[in-house]
Amino acid sequence: MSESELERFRDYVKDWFIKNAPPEMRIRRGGIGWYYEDPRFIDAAVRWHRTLYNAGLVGISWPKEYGGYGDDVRKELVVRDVALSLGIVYPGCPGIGLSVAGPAILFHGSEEQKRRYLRRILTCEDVWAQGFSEPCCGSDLAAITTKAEDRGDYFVLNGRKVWSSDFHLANYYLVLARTGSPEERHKGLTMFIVDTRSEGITYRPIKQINGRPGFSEVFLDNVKVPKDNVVGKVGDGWRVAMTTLNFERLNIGGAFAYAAASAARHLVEVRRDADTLALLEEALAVKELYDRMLMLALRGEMVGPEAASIKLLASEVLEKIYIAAVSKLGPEALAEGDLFEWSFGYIDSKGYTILSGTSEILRNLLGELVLGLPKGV
Amino acid sequence: MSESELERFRDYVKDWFIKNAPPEMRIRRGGIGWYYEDPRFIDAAVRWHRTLYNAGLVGISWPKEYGGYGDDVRKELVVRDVALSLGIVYPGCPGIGLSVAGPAILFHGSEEQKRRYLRRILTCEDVWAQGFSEPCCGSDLAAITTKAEDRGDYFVLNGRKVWSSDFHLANYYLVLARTGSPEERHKGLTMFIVDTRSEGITYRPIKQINGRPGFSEVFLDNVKVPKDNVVGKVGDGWRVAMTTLNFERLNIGGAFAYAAASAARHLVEVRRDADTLALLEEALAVKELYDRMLMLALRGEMVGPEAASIKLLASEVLEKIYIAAVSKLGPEALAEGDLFEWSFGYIDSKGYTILSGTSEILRNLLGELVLGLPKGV
Amino acid sequence: MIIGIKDYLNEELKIILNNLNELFNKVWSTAKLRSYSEGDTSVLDELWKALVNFGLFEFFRDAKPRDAAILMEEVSSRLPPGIVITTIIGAVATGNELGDEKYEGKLKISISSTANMAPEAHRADVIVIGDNLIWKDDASVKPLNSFDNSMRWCQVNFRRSTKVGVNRDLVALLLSAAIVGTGKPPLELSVDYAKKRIAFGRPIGAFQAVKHKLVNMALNIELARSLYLRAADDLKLAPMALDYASRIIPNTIRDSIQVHGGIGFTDELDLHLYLRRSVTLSKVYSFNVDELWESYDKSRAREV
Amino acid sequence: MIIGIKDYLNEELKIILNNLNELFNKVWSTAKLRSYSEGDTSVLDELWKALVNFGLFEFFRDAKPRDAAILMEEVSSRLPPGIVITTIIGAVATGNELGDEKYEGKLKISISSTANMAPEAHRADVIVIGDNLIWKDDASVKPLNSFDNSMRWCQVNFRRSTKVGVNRDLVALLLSAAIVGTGKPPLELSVDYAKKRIAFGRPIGAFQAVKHKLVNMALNIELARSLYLRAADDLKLAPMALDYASRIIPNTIRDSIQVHGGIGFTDELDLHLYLRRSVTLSKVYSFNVDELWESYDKSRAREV
Repeated sequence: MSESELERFRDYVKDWFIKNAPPEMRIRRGGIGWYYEDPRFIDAAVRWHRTLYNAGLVGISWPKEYGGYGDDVRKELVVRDVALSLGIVYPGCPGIGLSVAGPAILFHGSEEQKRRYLRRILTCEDVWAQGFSEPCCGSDLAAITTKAEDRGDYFVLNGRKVWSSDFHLANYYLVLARTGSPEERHKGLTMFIVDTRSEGITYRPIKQINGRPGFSEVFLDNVKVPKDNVVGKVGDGWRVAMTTLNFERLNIGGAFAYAAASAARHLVEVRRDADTLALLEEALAVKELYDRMLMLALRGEMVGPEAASIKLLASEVLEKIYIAAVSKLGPEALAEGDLFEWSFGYIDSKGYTILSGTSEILRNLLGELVLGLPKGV
Repeated sequence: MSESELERFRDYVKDWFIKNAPPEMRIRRGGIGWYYEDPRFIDAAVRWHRTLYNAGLVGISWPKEYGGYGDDVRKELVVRDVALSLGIVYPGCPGIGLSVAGPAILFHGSEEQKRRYLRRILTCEDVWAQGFSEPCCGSDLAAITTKAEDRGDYFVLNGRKVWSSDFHLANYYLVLARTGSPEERHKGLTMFIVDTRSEGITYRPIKQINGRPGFSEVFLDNVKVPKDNVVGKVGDGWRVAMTTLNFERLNIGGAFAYAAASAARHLVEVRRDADTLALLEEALAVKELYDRMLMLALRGEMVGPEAASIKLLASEVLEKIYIAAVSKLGPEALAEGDLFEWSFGYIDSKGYTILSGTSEILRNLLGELVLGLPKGV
Repeated sequence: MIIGIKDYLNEELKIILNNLNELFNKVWSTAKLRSYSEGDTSVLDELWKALVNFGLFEFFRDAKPRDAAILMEEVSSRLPPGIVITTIIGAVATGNELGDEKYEGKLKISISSTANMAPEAHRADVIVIGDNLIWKDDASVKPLNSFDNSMRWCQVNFRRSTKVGVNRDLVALLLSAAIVGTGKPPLELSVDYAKKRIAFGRPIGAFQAVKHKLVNMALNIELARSLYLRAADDLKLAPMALDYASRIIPNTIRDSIQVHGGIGFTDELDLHLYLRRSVTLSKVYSFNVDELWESYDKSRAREV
Repeated sequence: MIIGIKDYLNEELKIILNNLNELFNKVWSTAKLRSYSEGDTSVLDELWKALVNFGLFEFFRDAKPRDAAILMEEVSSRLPPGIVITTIIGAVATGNELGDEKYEGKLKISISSTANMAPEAHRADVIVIGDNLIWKDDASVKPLNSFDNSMRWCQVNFRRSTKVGVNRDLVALLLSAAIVGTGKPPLELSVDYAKKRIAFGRPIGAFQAVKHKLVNMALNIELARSLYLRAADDLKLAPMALDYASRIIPNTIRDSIQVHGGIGFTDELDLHLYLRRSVTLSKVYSFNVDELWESYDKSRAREV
């Protein structure tokens, strides 16, 4: 697709969004656009997601045989960019289906799994949650203790997971569990697709400091999981998790990067000084790095550990933008009214540098896997 | 001494400095006042030091019996503050006599050592250098390998030291050497006073990136050191080194803190914006913390590891001030002329966060010894 | 946690601080703060009575600025309802306009520099906005859903006001001390957590990324404290002390959340309460850049 | 070291960069740079001839902005005498005023936006200050002792000048790429050093304080590079890319000195040469804040 065709596509998408985006899917200034986290908006967000999909604006680069449009990935970039620039939610489906489960299944799943799950992710008929971290181990994922025992026809899972975002909305759950011994660490892990309505699953929503019930603690008590639901091979869960996390970080990082560019542009409408100029430059640089990395990732299929840099950088610049906004505005930013959204971003963004790998863990990972520095201690 | 007496003393000192400081001891804007590092200024600096001492403005709080004035330590603070505020070098003697060797001998030396060395430090008749670090070990001081062998009447020292500032000017050298085995690490060390004219000492001045021959590599080849020259006890060198380093860090930190306050005040004359305001606030805060800590240190005699915080903070804010100055000024700051001093500070200050313990080492130390966090790995 | 205030802690002040802490341990908790945020005023009444009996407000009648600021840091670190903070500041920073009652706990005071907005105005008997003194009956006050609902911003419209002299430097001093106070408990909680929480086989405080962050937090608090202590001796520096604390301390509290990881982002921990309060305190009184420089120049003129 | 420029590296560019690096390996070194700083012009003559034969200046005649910037990053990373950099920029950013000779290496060009000051003017045949084109014979040029004596600032007074159109955005683009170039070798040197240097029984790169600093350095360079690559497609962003690189890259080089510790502060290492060059490049052309915003607004207008 030529540059000028892409430009025309951009114009088309821009017009389309302006015509079709419902008011409740327009992000207020400084917002990141995760509106589905707000219970009031979930139905509207899901409807919006389906409208986008039907208009050919979600799943652009996913294979046709699994419900995608098999088209140029740069169009996906354009759509996201236009949406964020206009301040419109994109896409709308809650959970980690599009960003994490989809790529995990695309790269490691069986043909049957691809056929079964991918299309329904695109249409938001299924909502997915992720069950990696545990109370013992957030950053140290190789130490998780949830056990999966082989019972011949099926596995039985027992354990406790935390930080499962949107679990209360999900019907599928991507679970990392231990099929080997604790001593094997990352070598003894396997990835499972678990139906959230299975017997033995209970959960406790945890209120976040942003006031929302974003994530849950999930209890797995003798949960039966069919053997067909193993993603990749038994014992290969770490590798699946890492690809998955790389994708998650690229995707979440991308959302943050676009949000940062957008928030920075709003911020410089509010205040123009040396600080906000510096933040704008940084946000544009991060967004460009994301665009570049996504293009590279798509040339070579797999996303490597360098994807962590996007989530790391984007979450940090976004946090700095919200801090600057709240610091530069008066008390109006701290009370209901036009500017209140900035203080929601201020509190919410404190989570961005923690979720999907803390900044500290990601710097370790980049130092060791990308720069080749000796393993930390 | 009452507050109003101190105020009067301040006025007196101010007048005295204005009347007596020679032009070459007036620090140009942005300078730190380590003019003795510039070979052209050494003689003038030593003369100035003696003028200060004779006027009762050096050694104010040191005991009378060792050449000090036995007076209120707050007067020392006032003198330093006035000197820095006026942009005048204080004190003038090169080396680490006043800041390091003096306190080491005051707290750990024998009565004879005190009588022999302290007065000559105050008068700058002796210049002292410090021999702790080695090529193998800068940050990891407990790993040094310079050996001191007991030969009955004396010790024989063999080894190689680096980063000995002002060694080329010094007649005494405070040397940390290993009297025990390497496995004992910090338990096998002893502190020695070494005459730099001893047979077996050679040195190689190392050019710094600031263009000056500030420090030397020193080779100790069968250097005989009398037993009387052990500071503290044999095997007690680590403890002496730590007090010494605490004092060094408080003193160097103090010099940096005052320089930072002074440089910040100059900077805000050049440019007033949010950045320079923030740096000014930080510099004033660091200077106040130093004043507070010095008062505490003098109430309790010993300076604890928290002294490291002054050197850490002051070096970092000073570096930031020089970076801001060079970044905000035009090319005029990069070429000979009125503003060139800023770029000297810019390059020189990169050393401040390295010398006397890198910022990284000091943060470890503060975390472990002050906050009580588990030892690092 | 570096040197705290031990250099200025005389026997009298030490006793007052100890007793005050005992009082708070007995009658106050963040659980009560949370009910206060949701509209339960009974917990405020109980605390208020205890503070009056203790003589807290009375203490500020004759306290030197430095002692007043040190006490404010301590009070603020216990996260009382915002009206406790604004009442103390309103009392100290005004002249005789409010009579003796302001030190007797008989008046609840709100104070602000923003037109038509004041924190906790809905709990106040009297509201000081800029140099306007506004009695409750002369104002219509609408409490707003706020970032910190235990120190709620209110929209204030008034029919009548009288003029009042406000010592803006004293306001700045006490606010900067109050902000420093909000940073202390998060630091302590984080240091404790870093000693206990195990990851990769060792306490997370052994890792430099965490250790150095904690050191920076401790240093930030110590610096902000040092600057307000300096300002207590040279009040013209107080606006700079407030500016500094406002920039540094909320970010330090954010770091405490970072050190806790996911659990730090849950409402089950109190860390965000300190963050919300800290930011709110930073907006009570604002000095624009020109005012800050003017203030600095005045302080500078007094020096060499 | 995160992704470098591999997304834009086509076969042709790859070959040019490889050959260029071989050329520099053969005829240039920081030892020669040091003699150049001390006034030895023979090393410049030798390098200049080699670059002309290689066709370096010729390459810029038709290069797209992105390719020109990528090549500039590489050239700058080898620390040639400053006149090499200013000649390329002067050639690319001017129109026909200087004829074809500017791409043939027959003209040495100095360029600057500061009245009466220009880098390397004492080596130049023609000096472009703002929109003044000044031929050597019409100017008196006094070289000054400078922060980077391999790219020396000169005082320039001129009797006569003609007007010249300068594409300021292109200047900014090439300067930002040049600044990014100065950051690359210090990063690589630091990563290598951190793998080899042992302290406390292990390579210092195993400690998070060092490891995370190196990661930040690599990310900073990648970000500054990304912004200039973006600006190559949207030239109005070039002044922002220059502003960003000027703020970020010199500090990144400072960090490389920090990672090396005491040895990094010695003249025996080359790190400070990169720092001096980096800062000097940041002062060649300045855009004030208003110009930066204006430029941003123009770029923004082109978007959604």
